[in-house]
Amino acid sequence: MTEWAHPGVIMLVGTILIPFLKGGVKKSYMLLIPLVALAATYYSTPGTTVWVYDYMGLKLVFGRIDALSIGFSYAFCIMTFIGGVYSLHLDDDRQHIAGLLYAGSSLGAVFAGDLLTLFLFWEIMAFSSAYLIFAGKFKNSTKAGTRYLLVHIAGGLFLLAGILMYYAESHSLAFNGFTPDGPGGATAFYLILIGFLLNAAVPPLSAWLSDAYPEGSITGSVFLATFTTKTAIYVLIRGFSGAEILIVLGIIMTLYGILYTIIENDCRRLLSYHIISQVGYMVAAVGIGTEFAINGSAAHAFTNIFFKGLLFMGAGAVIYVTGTRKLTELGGIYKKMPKTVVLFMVGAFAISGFPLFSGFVSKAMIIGAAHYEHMAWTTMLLSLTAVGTFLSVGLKLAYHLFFRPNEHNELAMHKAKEPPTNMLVAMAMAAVICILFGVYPKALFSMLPFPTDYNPYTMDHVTASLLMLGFTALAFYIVLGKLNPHKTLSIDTDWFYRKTGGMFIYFINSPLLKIGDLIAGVVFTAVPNGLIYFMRNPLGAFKIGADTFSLAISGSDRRVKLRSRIKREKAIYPGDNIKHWPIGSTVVWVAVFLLACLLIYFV
Amino acid sequence: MKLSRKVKTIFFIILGLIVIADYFAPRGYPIFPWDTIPAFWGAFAFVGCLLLIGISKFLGYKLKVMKKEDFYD
Amino acid sequence: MSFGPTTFISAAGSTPVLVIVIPLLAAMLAPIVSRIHRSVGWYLATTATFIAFLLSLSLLYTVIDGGTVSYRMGSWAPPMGIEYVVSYFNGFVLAVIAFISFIITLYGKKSVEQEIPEQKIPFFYSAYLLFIAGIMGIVITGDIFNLYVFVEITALSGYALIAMGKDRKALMASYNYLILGTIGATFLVLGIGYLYIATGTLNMNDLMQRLPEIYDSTTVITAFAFIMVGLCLKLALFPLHIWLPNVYTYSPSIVSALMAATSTKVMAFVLLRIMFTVFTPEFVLEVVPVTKILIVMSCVAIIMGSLIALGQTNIKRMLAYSSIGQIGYITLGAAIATETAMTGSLIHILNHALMKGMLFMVVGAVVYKTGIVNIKDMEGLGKRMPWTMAAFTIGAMSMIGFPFTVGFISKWYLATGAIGAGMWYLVPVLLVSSIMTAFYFWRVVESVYFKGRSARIDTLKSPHHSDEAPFGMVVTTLFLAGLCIYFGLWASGPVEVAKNAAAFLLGS
Amino acid sequence: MELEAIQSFRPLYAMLASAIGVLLIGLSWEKPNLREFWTILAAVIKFGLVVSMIPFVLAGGVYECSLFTVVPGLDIAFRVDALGMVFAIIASLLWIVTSFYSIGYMRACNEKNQTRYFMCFAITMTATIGVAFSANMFTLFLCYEAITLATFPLVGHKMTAVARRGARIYMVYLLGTSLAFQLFAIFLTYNAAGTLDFAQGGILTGTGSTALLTIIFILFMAGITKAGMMPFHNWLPAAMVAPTPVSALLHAVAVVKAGVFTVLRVVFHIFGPGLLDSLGISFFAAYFICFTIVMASVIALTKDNLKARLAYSTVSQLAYIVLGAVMLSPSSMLAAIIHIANHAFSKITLFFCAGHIYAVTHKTKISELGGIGKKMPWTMVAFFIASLSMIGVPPVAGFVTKWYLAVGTVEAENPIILIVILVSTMLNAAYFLPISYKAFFGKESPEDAGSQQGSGHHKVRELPMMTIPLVFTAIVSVFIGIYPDFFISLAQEVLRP
Repeated sequence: MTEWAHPGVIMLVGTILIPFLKGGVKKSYMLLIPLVALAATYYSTPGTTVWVYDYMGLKLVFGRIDALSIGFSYAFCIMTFIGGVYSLHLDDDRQHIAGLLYAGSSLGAVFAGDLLTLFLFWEIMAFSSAYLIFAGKFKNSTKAGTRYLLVHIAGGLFLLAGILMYYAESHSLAFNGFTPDGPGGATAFYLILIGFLLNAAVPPLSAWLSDAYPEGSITGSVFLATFTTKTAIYVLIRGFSGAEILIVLGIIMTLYGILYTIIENDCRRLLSYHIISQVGYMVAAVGIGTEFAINGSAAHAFTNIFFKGLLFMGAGAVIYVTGTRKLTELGGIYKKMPKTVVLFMVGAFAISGFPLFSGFVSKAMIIGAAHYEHMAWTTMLLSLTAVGTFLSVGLKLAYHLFFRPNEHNELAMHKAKEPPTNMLVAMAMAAVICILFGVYPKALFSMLPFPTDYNPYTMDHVTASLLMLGFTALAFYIVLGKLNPHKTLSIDTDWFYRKTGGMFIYFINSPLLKIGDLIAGVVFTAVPNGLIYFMRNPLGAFKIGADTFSLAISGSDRRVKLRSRIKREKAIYPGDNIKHWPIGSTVVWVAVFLLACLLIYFV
Repeated sequence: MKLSRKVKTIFFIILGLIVIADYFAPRGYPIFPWDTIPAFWGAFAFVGCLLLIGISKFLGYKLKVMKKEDFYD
Repeated sequence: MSFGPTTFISAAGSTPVLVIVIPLLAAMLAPIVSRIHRSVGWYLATTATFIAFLLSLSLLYTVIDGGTVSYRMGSWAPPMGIEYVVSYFNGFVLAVIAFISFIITLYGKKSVEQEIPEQKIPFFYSAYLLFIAGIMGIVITGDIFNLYVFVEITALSGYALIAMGKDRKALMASYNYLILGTIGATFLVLGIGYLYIATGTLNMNDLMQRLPEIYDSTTVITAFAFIMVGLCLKLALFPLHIWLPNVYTYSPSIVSALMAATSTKVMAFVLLRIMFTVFTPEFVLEVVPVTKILIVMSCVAIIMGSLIALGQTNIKRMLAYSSIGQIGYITLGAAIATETAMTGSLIHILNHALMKGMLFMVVGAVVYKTGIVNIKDMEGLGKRMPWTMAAFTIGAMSMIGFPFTVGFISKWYLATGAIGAGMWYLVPVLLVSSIMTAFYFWRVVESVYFKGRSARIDTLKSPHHSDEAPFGMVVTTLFLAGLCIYFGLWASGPVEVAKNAAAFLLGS
Repeated sequence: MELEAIQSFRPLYAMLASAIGVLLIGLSWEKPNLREFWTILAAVIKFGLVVSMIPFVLAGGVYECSLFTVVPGLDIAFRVDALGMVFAIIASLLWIVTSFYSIGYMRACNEKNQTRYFMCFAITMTATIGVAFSANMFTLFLCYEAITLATFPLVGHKMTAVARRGARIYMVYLLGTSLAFQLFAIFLTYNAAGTLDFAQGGILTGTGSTALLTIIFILFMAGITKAGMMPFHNWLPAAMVAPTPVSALLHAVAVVKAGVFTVLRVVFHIFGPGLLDSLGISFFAAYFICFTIVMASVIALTKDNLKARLAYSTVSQLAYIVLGAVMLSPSSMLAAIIHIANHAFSKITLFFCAGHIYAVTHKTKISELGGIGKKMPWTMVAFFIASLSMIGVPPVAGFVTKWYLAVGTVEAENPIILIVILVSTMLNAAYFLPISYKAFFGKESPEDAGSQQGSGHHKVRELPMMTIPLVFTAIVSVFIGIYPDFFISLAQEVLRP
């Protein structure tokens, strides 16, 4: 087992030392960890299965090494490094640790060879990433983080339920392709799928993403944008390639995300919807399921990691310096932070699929895959999304973030400046990779699961892309006035649990528990106490009761008398015991007894 | 946004050039009928763009997806 | 059915009569010798009860070894003469009563000195010993009229004892008891008279053999009805219990203890004796449906006794009502009339005597030290009188029926007996009464241990160095408490005896 | 396979260790250090004795120790089998931990009547081991009631009106139901089976009509209130008035586990899974328990008092154990047994943390915990780990249970219960995680911040006497999550046909 070092475990274990280090040593140590993990990835042997352990009689496989997992591992390690650089200025051990745990657990999930190991890392991912949201310390961070965590735990439970169904029937935890008629049947299939889809942020299970990511810490969001959804894509490729429902879902995702981006005001929320939209491409590609499509899916995941990371870093830098994330309050700051703007625009071009940028290659692969499979609607709708992507990021976001004349927020304008160097360096690294993948697609292709000799730079493809971009820009220019941001928020499917959750708690608190307390009060207090009171002097109590009753039914003439009598009776209650139950009554009882006995005996 | 006439001119020239280039570009792997239509993707993008904006505005205003910022508070 | 082989064992000799004669003699001596010193009466009473206890034990062993012992008064052969019979059944009860009487007497020295005016002490011990002689006579006699005589002796001495209570209300209580007791006794003697008329004999053994032929005669049935009602009044079966709470509440502590531990139990014993050994199980089960009535009555008594006890503020009165409930246990077991249930009934005579005697002793100790009888005023007593209150707690647990106390053993036999007889629906009655018992006892335990001292306790100035009751009182109380646990854990011995007695009663 | 049995007084010695401890503690009431030394010594000896019996039990053996017969049919007898071992080892190990913690807590809080406290604690532990090692239902019932009695002074320890009220509710529930239902069930069982001895596969098979056996089962379930099943759960929140170590060991481990342990005994060794299965009542019971699981979690959600929330969480978690037992599928029964251990270590950690917070800051409400994570990092990290266990996040202990329980539902082909388990996991997360994030991310209340800078008088710092135990139990929680084999092998020993 020593022949391989698990990159994820390197990161997880590597965190232990962080609190004990200081200053420059700590910083270099933090950057060293992803590099070591990267090296470990490099020295992995594809096609081997290592780190197999026995747990509760189950076989846990921590290291399933093949081209797919290695590719994801590369991307994750590099992005972790970039993210590390980006957060270097930060003096918050816990965020660093959480970030590394998050990255490490994602890598763990990537190398997981069985479902239980996958689930294990899945949960660590949820918790460590939630920390990054809590650490945002915005007004709604903790609440959004809690929602995020709960949703993810729910997703994890779907996954767990599916795994259980699968396991109970096959007594195997093998993590390979699932089919509806495999072990556990359609139930297991769909449960696991739902678990994965939730992490992939497929509507209507996507609201957690746009809810929580904008609330994450500035550096944390970079990690958030990278790992959860891409890991989900990885497991979808593993488990569900060719599941046709994913094509539909993918297309819905892309459009859904895009529609929201157009009306969104919060820059990071806008980018979050873009994640949904972009992941939609990958999901659709997984659904198409051909080798080429899978390659496209993986490729888009890798390019996405970097350009989306870059965009989040750019937006983060803006928020970091200006303190606001609302488009309505920003604009015009390109003069103050030109380097940031340039780097950001690299990301925007990449996501929009400009030729020579990474997005161009990967998006072309996915649309191409649909194209080859003669999927007309898929092709058209994915292309439409590409249009929307450029519209909202390359044009709308960039314009409102940086270029639009700023008359609304002098303070933001005043505060704007270049972010710390480490941020810029990190962005530059990501930008370099965005361009590298675009200019030299072979670098990207070498990370893909299947060998490919695809050439995206055919004449017709380039012109078609340019046409789309150009005419989008034209349309944007024409309707520019309609696209001004508004101080609004867009409700999403999280409305259901945000609104009903509160009502649920209210319902429990108010009617349910009150009734419960009432019943408990009656049973445990009122009844025993009443009984005790009554038994002090049953006859007297009976008298009081009878008088009260006759008071209720009698006419007004007797009332005064009765009232005073009750008052008197109550005043002396329970009274002197020896006088109750006079002898006479006992004698009567004796007589009754005798009579009864005789009657019973003789009759 | 006010763009200067010069910028606009350059922009339209570039657009025109791309359309022309597209007209001459060899179609590598045509499958659908529209694959061979010149500048099809330009028109597609223009219409699609307006369509997306229209739909999203419809969603935002008519379907009340956009709410005041203190909606959840 | 007969008593089986009546044996005359020389070793037994005249032990049966000595058991009664010694307390009787002591009762006569008491007023005289007490003139020497006021404590002499106590020494006399203790010695007498101790000897009676030893004798009763030897009798019990004789019976266990060799079967029923019979003693003929003045050597007159029954049915002409009076016969004393000691079988498994009454030997067991006799031993229990002698034992409890001895312990309570041992306990009572200081209490009596405090509560009884000095000039009355000689008479007190006289009445006291007479009372003991009476109840022992009731148990041991084999002659039904002689039984009535002893009942009257007991009652009369009892009236006197009660009236010696400090509170003037004791007189009222005594008076009530006098009237009702007399009515009960009258009914009893009427019944006995009818039986005599019908059969011409007063010897129980004889009656048993002669009665079955005339079971359907009106006289016999009427006699039985009179005896039943009379006894029910005497043993304070609800709702004929009215005399009892006041008697227990206002009589001197030691008398409360003695009566709670013995008198009603003896009356229950008489009920069993007459139901099963004067009449036969066939009669009470088949000829007249008395057991069915008794089951209902017992259940009512069990529940009502516990319920009323819930509402009491005076601890003695609470214990008294608790006794009314517990009497129901004894009659219930008898009424179910299977061997197991009957065992439960008989073992409960012992167990309840232990528990209730001990609880009244605890109260006596509290009264001796503080004069408190109100539950509210007992708050915080746990620190002041730790040993006494520990005994109280054990007694309370036993009354509730915790599984390491005697209370559980009784409940076990009663309940399994009831289920075994197919009357599982009686079990909830037992259990509900246990819960109510828990309720009213635990209330006391809680306020004793978990509340700060009551104002009343704080105002008391302890005249002695210690706040705890005198050594003699504490030791005897703790001894009984220990027995409550001992017989809860090692119950095989008494249960064996009770089982044999039950088998004997049921004629199998 | 016949169990190999040897006669030995060792189980009795294990009980006596703490019983003698009671005397020694009582005698040295004037010397706190000596008194506490006795507590620890008794705890260690007891644990040693329990541990010494493990190898033989793991090998499939049984220790038997028949003391005496109370009356024919009622024997006081002890028997150490795998099931009892699971419970005994947890209880005795945690007693040591809790003893240290108690000392820290009681001294930090300046509690009164500490001798009574330690004595009652030792009595309770004696009775708890008695429950674990009982060979028949009577002995078990005896010890069960002894626990009730001995814990009463602990619950009412503070002797305030609130404490008394809590203690009274505690007593009413525990005593009332055990007298009313459990005892009734024991009567009926004895009458039907003629014995009360536990036996593999149950003693009631073929003894009575279905109706009778069903009634017995229902009575048992209603009577074993210590297991905290609704609607008789209210004693547990009420008992939270006790000092926290009591809540920790007794109301998270000893007492409640005595309850669920009794349920397991009844299910495994009075009825036997086969009989229960043929009665067809188990699923009805399971649904009933599901209600408890969900309802308790929901109520926990609404509680702001930390201990109250933990108490309701306990109710919910105990229901897992009972649920596992009555579902009767192999994995679920396994889950039931190992959850005794898993829940014990995690829940005691949570209570330790709550107590530590109280002892140091005198805070009881979750809403007041803002920022406490910075001042008490060890405590709150331990708390977080234990909450993960409650939620069932791998690799912490709770996950192992959840896994087997869920596999059990699938084996039993009951998706509804699976859904309930998963929903309850969600609810667990919903009420546990906010505590952690409040502690780490919540804002300190202004007066706290003020007092921090103030005289240093109120300086909040963690007390080692309390921190070490809770860190230890948290580590054990993780450890038995990663290496669950020990308890699993014991559980398999129990379930061996």
